[in-house]
Amino acid sequence: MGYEILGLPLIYYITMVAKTVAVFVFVLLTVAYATWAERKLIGHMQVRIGPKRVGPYGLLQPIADGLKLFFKEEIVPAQASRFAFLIAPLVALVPAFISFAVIPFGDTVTIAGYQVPLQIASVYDGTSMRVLDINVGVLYILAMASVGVYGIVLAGWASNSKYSLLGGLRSSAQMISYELAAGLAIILVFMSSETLSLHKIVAEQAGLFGWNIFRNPFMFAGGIIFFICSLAEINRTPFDLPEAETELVSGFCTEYSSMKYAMFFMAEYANMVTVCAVTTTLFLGGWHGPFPPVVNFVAKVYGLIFVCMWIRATYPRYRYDQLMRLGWKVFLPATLLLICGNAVWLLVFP
Amino acid sequence: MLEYVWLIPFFPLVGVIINGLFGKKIRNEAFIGGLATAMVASSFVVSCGILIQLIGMEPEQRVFQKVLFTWIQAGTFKADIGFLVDPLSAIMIMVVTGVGSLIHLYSIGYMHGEEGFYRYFTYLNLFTFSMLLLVLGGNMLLMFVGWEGVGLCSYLLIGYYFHKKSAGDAGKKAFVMNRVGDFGFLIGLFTIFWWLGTNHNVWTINFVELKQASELLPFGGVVTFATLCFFLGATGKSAQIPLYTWLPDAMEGPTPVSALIHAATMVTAGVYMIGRMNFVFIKSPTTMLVIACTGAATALFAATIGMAQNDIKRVLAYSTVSQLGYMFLAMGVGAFTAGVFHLMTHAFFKACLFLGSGSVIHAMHHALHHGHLHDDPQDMRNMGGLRKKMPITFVTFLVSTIAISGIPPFSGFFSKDEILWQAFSNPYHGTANVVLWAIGTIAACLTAFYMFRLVFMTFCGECRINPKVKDHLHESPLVITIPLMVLGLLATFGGFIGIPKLLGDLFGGIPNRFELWLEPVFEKSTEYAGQYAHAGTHYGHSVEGGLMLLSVGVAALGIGIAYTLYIASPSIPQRFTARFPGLHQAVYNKWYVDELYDFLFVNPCKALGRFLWKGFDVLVVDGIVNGVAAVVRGFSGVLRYTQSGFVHNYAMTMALGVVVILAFYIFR
Amino acid sequence: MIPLHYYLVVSALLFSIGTVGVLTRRNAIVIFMCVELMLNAVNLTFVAFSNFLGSLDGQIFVFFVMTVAAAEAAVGLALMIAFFKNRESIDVEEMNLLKL
Amino acid sequence: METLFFFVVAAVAVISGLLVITCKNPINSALSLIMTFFCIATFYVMLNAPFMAAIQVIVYAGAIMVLIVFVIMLLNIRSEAGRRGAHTTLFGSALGIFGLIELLYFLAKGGLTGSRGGLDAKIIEQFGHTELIGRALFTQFLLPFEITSILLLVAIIGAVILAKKNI
Repeated sequence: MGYEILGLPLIYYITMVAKTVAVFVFVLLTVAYATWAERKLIGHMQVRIGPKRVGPYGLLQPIADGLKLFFKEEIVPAQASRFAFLIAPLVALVPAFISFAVIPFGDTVTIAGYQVPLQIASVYDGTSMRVLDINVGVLYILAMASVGVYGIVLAGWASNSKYSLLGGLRSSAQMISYELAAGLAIILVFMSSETLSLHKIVAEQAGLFGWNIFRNPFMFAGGIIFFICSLAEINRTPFDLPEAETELVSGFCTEYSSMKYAMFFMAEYANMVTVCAVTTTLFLGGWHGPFPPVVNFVAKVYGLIFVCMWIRATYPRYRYDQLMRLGWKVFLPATLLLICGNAVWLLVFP
Repeated sequence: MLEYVWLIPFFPLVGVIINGLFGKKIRNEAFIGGLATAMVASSFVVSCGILIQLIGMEPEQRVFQKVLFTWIQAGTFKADIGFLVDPLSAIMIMVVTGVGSLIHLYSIGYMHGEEGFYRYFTYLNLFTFSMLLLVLGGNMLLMFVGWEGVGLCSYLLIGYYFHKKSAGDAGKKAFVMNRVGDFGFLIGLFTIFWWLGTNHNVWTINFVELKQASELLPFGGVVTFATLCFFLGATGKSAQIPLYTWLPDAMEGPTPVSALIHAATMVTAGVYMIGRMNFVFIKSPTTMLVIACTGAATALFAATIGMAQNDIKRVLAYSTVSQLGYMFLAMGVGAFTAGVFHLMTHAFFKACLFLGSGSVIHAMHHALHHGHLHDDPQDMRNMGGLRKKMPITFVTFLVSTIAISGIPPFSGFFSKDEILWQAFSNPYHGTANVVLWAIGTIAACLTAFYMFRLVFMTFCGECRINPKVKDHLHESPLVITIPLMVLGLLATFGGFIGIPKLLGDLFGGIPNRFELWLEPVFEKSTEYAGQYAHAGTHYGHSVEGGLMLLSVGVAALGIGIAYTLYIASPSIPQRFTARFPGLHQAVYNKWYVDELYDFLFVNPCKALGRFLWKGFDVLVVDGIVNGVAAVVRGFSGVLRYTQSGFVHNYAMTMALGVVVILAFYIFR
Repeated sequence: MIPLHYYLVVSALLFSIGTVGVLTRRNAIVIFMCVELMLNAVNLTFVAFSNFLGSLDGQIFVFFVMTVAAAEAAVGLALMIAFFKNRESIDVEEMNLLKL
Repeated sequence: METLFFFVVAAVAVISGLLVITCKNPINSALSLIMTFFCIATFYVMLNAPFMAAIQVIVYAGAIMVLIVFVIMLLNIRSEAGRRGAHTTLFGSALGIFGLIELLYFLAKGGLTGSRGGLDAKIIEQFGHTELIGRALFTQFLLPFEITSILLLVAIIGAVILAKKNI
């Protein structure tokens, strides 16, 4: 392992590629089986059985769905803006995946004498004995989240259909609105941990009561608000207005079919996984827990995904004006108050 | 207590702010008047505290400066907002706040129901503030601010009934006359500052520093010029020849204003100023002589006019001018203490007289108003016999009249006699002394005459008011009579703090406390005076005693004549008037001085103004301005075609401009 | 290490492109976007200089430029919506109320 | 390697910048502009300014451009009715190109210097870029920072007033 390329050891490149592939596979699998799990779970919650015919317990159902979609006809509406129409699904999918570049799955592991951090965009600095990741990690996640909206907006506009356009408009308004509250909730985390590096944020949360959400009442409320806002930002139920079937047929993706539709679908679930991962990282102590770090992390993420599905099975959809009111008149002032409260708390109990 | 000297002007300022800003909304007369009075009374309390503390100190240490902050600093020029407390200003603040609070109290009753009640009290408080600034100011510039402030308030209060043309005119007259004097004051200030600065590198306007620097000033020369300029300022403010004509007209203002501003306080500012700057004035014998002559001339001149006036307030106004003449006479003969002493006693009895006349006018006005008559309530020919109707007013008025006439042991006697004695015996003016003394004595006789004429016409004899309303005449309310009584008491006994040495020795060696008190203020002038005063004749006690008796006798003579003419045989004045109509007309019309001024100054100024308006302003200035506008309009009429109204054209032009400018920077 | 001039050339190119856009396009929103492009070109210069001179001041300036741009976007777009409501168009050729 | 990367990004930036002004469809212009912004963000990262890069994406790409796209969609503007007159286009382009030549000449003359501060990549690595910016903003530039908040407030109020039904 003595080879060096551009001043960095070869192992650096190997582990980098390995980490990327591993995370990508993990997310893809999670997305695929999240669809299955959701159908099964909601089925049981509604006293049905859910998919069961393809494979044992319907386990091969996601693969069958994917194949079906793959072989369907590609339709591009005649009046659509071709370029935007084609690029939209990609724009929706990519940000959801690349957010994972900065999320730490665990602390370092030793491979062939090298300390390798379990986070894609980071290295272990041997001289200062610490993990170096990009020190604006949280901002990076916010940036990716804010870019994610383009996919939906473009899809809505490019389809040249009233339903799509309305869906796209709603979506962008909704995402901008909730991004604010979510961003403000993240500020709570900054205030406590005084860094923007995700690795450091997680490293600080050792122990159950070290989790950010259990630090003080304001952080607790902030964590919950952040999770709800994130749900709204990724258009999960009960905030799935852009694709409200009863009003807008299928919203922004009405005109889409085949793989492009599948990509939107994947983007939606990938976004869910991302959001759960971010929430885990920021508020639920990341890899800390009783099991090996990666297991802890994955368990927490899956737990949150379960909560998402549970919410979907339980709550009805919001009306549009209610949604906007909730965002602007409840969450925004609430987070501002929480920030003030948290500041006072930090002053009193440093 | 001395540290809190800033509170003294501060309280009235608070009153100004509250009444001035919110008075119109408050409307409650009791609150507005009460607040204003309370503010001045608070200043009075603080002043008392300061006086007591000063008395407790060693005479040499009775100078205290309190600097609040630096006001102006430019090069070598520095002016602080700072106050100076010494025996002189202590007396002044006592007079101003003491008499001031009494008059505020009186005004509550007198101004009851007037429109603009709050305005009146705002002005009155503003006046008190400015006056206190004037007397407490630690440097000439701050004093000048107060000096201007009182002038402004005087203008505002004279023009209080601004809907009356005569009141507005009187206000303007007072203001313009004062401005002439202020001009002199400023020139004097600049001269002293500049001369000391350039010749001795002492750049200061602070009184205490000036006093130390006064060693450097020469006798005569530039000092004569500067002091004459200062004296011009004093004549304007204190109504001396030639700038006295505004004061009688100032009687258009409400009577308490006349009492406070045009009798007791503001008009004495000139006297105070000379007293404050005594160490400069004494260095110019010429100026001293001018001051003495002006004072004496004014005393006599105003007294003659006062003899023939029928308006009760005008008589008092000329009396004030005359008495101020006395004060200047005292200043001019180097008897600063006597001048300030007369200032104080005059404040007491003249305020009392004015307030008494106000009380009479108030009663007359009410009575005439009741009968829907339009007779002049201020004309003494309509009065008479008020003694029985208004006993308190009568008694206080009589007491004050005796005081002003100089009958012992009332206060006026001590101060006036001191002035006359000093005029006779001072070592500065040589043979002029006798003339000054003689004029003063004649004026004293006339004073006694016209004052008792006033009393007799108003309070004695038959009641000449329209019989229909006779029964509506009655004494004024307590809020008016209380100040009268207090001032009456002061007028009676106020003189005892300055008993002349001669009399003091007679009664077992009572010292002249007033003179001792002021001694440190005037120590420098005594020192300088010794350097040029000739030994003079030294007069014995017998001469002093004789002159004292003579002045009392002259006063008694005046009273006697008045009694003869207006009580015993009232027909004599008519016959006299018929015999010498020209003389009477001349005196009645104030020797035609106003007409002379109109002819000499006012009309030429008006003509010049009219020429500048019609000839210069309308033709030249307006022509230039309108011409420029017309040219610009012509050009813009052409240029407007470049304005297409399209945004992109503007953007294009802007970009073109940027490119050209960049090109210029690169290829130059 | 990339020389400062490279960045400055890119910035100059972007700035000129923005200028041309502002001058030649008719759609107010596109003009608006071109103005944003010009602002970004300047921002790039700031950051480049900031890095090469080793001082944060340039980046602080960029921060303020971004703030102004955000405010401008809010007000400018609101203006365009208001204009569109009245004229059914956002063509700058139609914006001639200033005309004589 | 780094230089090659720079040229690729720069080429993308300039090409998408050109697309902004040449695309008929405003949405395509907007997309190209977003691309340019990403390129500039990349430059920021290369210039040791990760915080600037992040807020470049958040503010420009995530907020301003979303607003613009939103408005384009709201007003449903498909494409421009017609170009400007040929001479306008010609004149505008000529102006732009001439300005560019001037700028490049200016750069070619060289002599661009300034007083150097003590900041370098190591310090940024050690303290964190965000922390440095934050420290500067809240100490040296506190007043301008507070004033920008007022500016934003004014902008919000202005936007709300303008967006009302009747103005």
